[in-house]
Amino acid sequence: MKRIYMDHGATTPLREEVLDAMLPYLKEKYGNPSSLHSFGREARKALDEAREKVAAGLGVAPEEIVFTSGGTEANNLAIMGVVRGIAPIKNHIITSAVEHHAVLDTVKFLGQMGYEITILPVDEYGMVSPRQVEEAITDRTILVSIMTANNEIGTIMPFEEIGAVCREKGVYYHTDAVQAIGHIDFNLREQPVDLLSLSAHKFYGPKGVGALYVRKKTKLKQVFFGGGQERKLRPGTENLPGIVGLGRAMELAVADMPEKREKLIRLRDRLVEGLLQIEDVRLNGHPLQRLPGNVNVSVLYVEGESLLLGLDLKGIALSSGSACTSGSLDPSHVLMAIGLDHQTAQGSLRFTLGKDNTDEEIDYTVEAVRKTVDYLRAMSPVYRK
Amino acid sequence: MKRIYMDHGATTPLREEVLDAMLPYLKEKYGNPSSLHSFGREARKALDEAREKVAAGLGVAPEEIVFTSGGTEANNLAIMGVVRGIAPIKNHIITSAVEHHAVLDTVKFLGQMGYEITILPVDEYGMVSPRQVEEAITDRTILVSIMTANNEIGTIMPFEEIGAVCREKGVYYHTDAVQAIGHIDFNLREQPVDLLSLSAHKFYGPKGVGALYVRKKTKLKQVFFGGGQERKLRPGTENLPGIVGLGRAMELAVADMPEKREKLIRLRDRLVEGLLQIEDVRLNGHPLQRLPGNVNVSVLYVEGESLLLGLDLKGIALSSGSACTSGSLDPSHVLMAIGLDHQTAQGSLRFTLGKDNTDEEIDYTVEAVRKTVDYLRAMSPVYRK
Amino acid sequence: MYNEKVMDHFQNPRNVGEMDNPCGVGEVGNMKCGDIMKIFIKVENNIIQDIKFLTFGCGAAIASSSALTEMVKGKTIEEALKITNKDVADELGGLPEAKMHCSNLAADALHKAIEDYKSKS
Amino acid sequence: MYNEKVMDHFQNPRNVGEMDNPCGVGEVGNMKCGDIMKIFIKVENNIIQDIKFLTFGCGAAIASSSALTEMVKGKTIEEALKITNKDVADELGGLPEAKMHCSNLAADALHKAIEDYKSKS
Ligand SMILES: Cc1ncc(COP(=O)(O)O)c(C=O)c1O
Ligand SMILES: Cc1ncc(COP(=O)(O)O)c(C=O)c1O
Repeated sequence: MKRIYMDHGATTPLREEVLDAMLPYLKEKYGNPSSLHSFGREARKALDEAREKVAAGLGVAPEEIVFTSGGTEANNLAIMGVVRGIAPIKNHIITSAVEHHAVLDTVKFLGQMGYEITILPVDEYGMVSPRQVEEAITDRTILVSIMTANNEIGTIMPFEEIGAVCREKGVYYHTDAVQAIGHIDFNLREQPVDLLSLSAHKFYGPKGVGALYVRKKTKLKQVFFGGGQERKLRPGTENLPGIVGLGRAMELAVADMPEKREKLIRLRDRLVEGLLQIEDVRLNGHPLQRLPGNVNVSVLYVEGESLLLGLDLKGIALSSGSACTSGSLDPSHVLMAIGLDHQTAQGSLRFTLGKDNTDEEIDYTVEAVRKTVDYLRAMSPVYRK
Repeated sequence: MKRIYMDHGATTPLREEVLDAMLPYLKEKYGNPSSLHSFGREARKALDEAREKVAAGLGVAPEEIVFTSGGTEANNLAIMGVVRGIAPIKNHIITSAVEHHAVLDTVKFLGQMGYEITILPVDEYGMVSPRQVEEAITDRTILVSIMTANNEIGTIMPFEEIGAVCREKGVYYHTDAVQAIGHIDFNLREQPVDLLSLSAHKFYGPKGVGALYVRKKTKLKQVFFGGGQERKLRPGTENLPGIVGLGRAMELAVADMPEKREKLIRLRDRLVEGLLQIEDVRLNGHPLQRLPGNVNVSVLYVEGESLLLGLDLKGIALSSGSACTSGSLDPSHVLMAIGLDHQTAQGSLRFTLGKDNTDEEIDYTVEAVRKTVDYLRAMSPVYRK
Repeated sequence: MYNEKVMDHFQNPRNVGEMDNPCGVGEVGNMKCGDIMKIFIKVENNIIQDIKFLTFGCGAAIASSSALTEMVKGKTIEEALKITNKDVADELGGLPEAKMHCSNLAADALHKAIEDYKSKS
Repeated sequence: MYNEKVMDHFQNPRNVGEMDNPCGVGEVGNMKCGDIMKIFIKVENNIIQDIKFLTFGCGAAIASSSALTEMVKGKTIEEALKITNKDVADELGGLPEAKMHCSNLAADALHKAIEDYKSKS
């Protein structure tokens, strides 16, 4: 059976060009960048080059990039790192209810540790407004962390405006851009962002490597300890093949962005149109301010995991907002935050399209969803016509 | 010029068999192990299998393995994690003066945070004795962290005896085994170890992936926050290719151990014998209780970095205990801890042999060292005959 | 995640649908997991002659319902009452740990249907 | 790490060795970095006719010593005194940031040697 992958928000395939860039560092160029000898020097050179590529992709200086093991670590380092850098002079952190757990749970942990925290609610589209942020900032605020674009419902936040508010108030602004790289233009020399997280495997790079952009002079301290790597901000022998892959993936993501964006928007809109023709299907997230490849719908009267299983049997890979998906009992905190009831949140599907999806796949998928929905509704006690 | 790599303590080349095991996960098997669909399930299966392999190599259960981004993170998680799990009921941590910075600096950080810390001195060979540990334990002690084998001078600690003392006293025992995997037999079902760190790239696996063994029921809490991966102990999308590589590398390391050990000891002893024939060269570390591939010598009257450079020009890659190597002003804390004076510590070289080194390479190296030493001594103001 | 037997029940659920004039109906809903299950039974001579189900829920919930109906058909009321949620999971060859709570509904729904039948007769 | 010029001086140090009957000797040692440098000069008619060095230190220290001797040979005492550590680093086409302290010795040793020469004459 042909398989159709529509879960690029979970992870993407590694691009061939990226693997090609990595392979020498998985083979003969195995030196440790900290070593002085020739093996070490060729490794160091590759590390420097990858850093330049990531920096170029964001429009910043290479010294402002800290490599991490992924988006989760970048988010933790950003938040805990500035808190360590600034506390106890100030003690307040602001975030939103729709952040990824890597941000939300970190902030909640700091709340348990005695920090003051504010978790901003969102509107029905999952948006935080700059005004909300402005009102929440106090003279004890260290940091505002609001994501660039939401991983579940695709809503793009007004991050530049939020950043501008933070800058005006003299508060650090961190944005989790894990889902945004390759979709949104960044030029951080101009944009009021102090810290930005990214993760390579979300844009056709390797798993297990990410980066944190740390604007010069930002008071950030390391959160774990060891050798002097990454200017002491992130110790440990560098994942050089991964970092080289991240550099190459960034380069390609930026180069392909205009073309990819156009294609994804076309596919996305075709998918939305098809899905909304199925009875009792509703789009979640912002209708316009949304990631090119993201489609999130609630399918009333059916449960998400069974939909997902049914579609998987037809070769289609996607995610659901179902509780049962993650083994946890609660449905997606994002869908709850935008005001869905429990049952509607449970019956949600997330399609995240990628550069290799096709029109035919979209059409096949719409048909498959229709059939699976019909099949499950026929067995649903809450759907009776 | 043929290059000779004798810096396996810094990092090792990736074995071909390991890369072969990884490649499918860098290509078509790109799913996220947390996804329910077919791509996710094949990823999950690989994750489970890798965990079983690592567990088997240590003689423990798969649920006792937590994957990390390397040895540094494993050490941080072990120490901060049990401290978070147990404090503030108890507040004392014991370690040694010759630990890797990933342990030592973590413990020192906890010291700054107000925990009570004890940094045990070592004898002239770099050994900590079980008795020292016993005497240092108080009824407030949470954890003892003493490495299995030292990365600079190769000294193997009496870790089983130290563990036995800890067990008797009801204190957790963590050991940094980053340099020991593939050289020392572990069967942690029998050995009194509660936490053990390892890093794949030190035994022919990939960079950027490691693991922490956490004995069942050990009170360990996560140190960073995010998704539910690794039973919530270590969130973040798993570095699946890396983890698969770690599993395979572990399997091979254990299988090849007897043969490799024998070969390395032979090469090591040949190298030691050759080097000690050069005037004013002294062996550092324990003469017998030392890692098979480790040779650490002080070459009097010359500085380590220039030795290292001279040897690099002859194609030989190794490390030095020189201050200048790391860009820091202080020479190796390990060499200082075993009582070397500043200048002698500066003039030290570490050779760490690997499975592919040959007798010819050893002989070539001894000659190259002799010539480089002669050359540098001729220009040294502190060496005048 | 799910074994073949579970997937077979999910893909080819047995005895799915509503029943006209059932002798007993049982409905349980676990709003925590979001699952809702409805069981219809037809009883003659103390024997469950027919059984049908409707389920809103995850794969495990659907498969459990289906498996339960197969287990129950032709059994006496007393035999049927002895079936536990664990029996259903065992019949399916096991369910993932995280899913045990989802499938802990099928036997409950059956027991309710039997109660309903008893209360009416 | 080091550029080609530095490596050339490291591999082929100019004017290395001791000097018989020098007019001035300067020794500096930076025990922090562990480097020790000794400069010997021969002066005639206020001109540094010959210069030699001995160095215990890292690659940067050796290269700096060697480069300095080349820069100084044939210069007048006054010209030589104007040479700074930075000039030496520049002559080498730059040194790694972390190494600046190691090379900050060569000019110091020269100045000491000149002092020694002056104090004797
Ligand atoms: C918005 C967002 N932030 C952070 C992460 C965490 O990234 P990673 O899993 O690579 O650590 C993800 C993806 O899982 C994400 O979608
Ligand atoms: C003894 C020891 N512990 C910890 C580490 C850290 O491992 P990694 O650099 O893979 O994080 C190393 C190696 O650098 C080591 O030799």
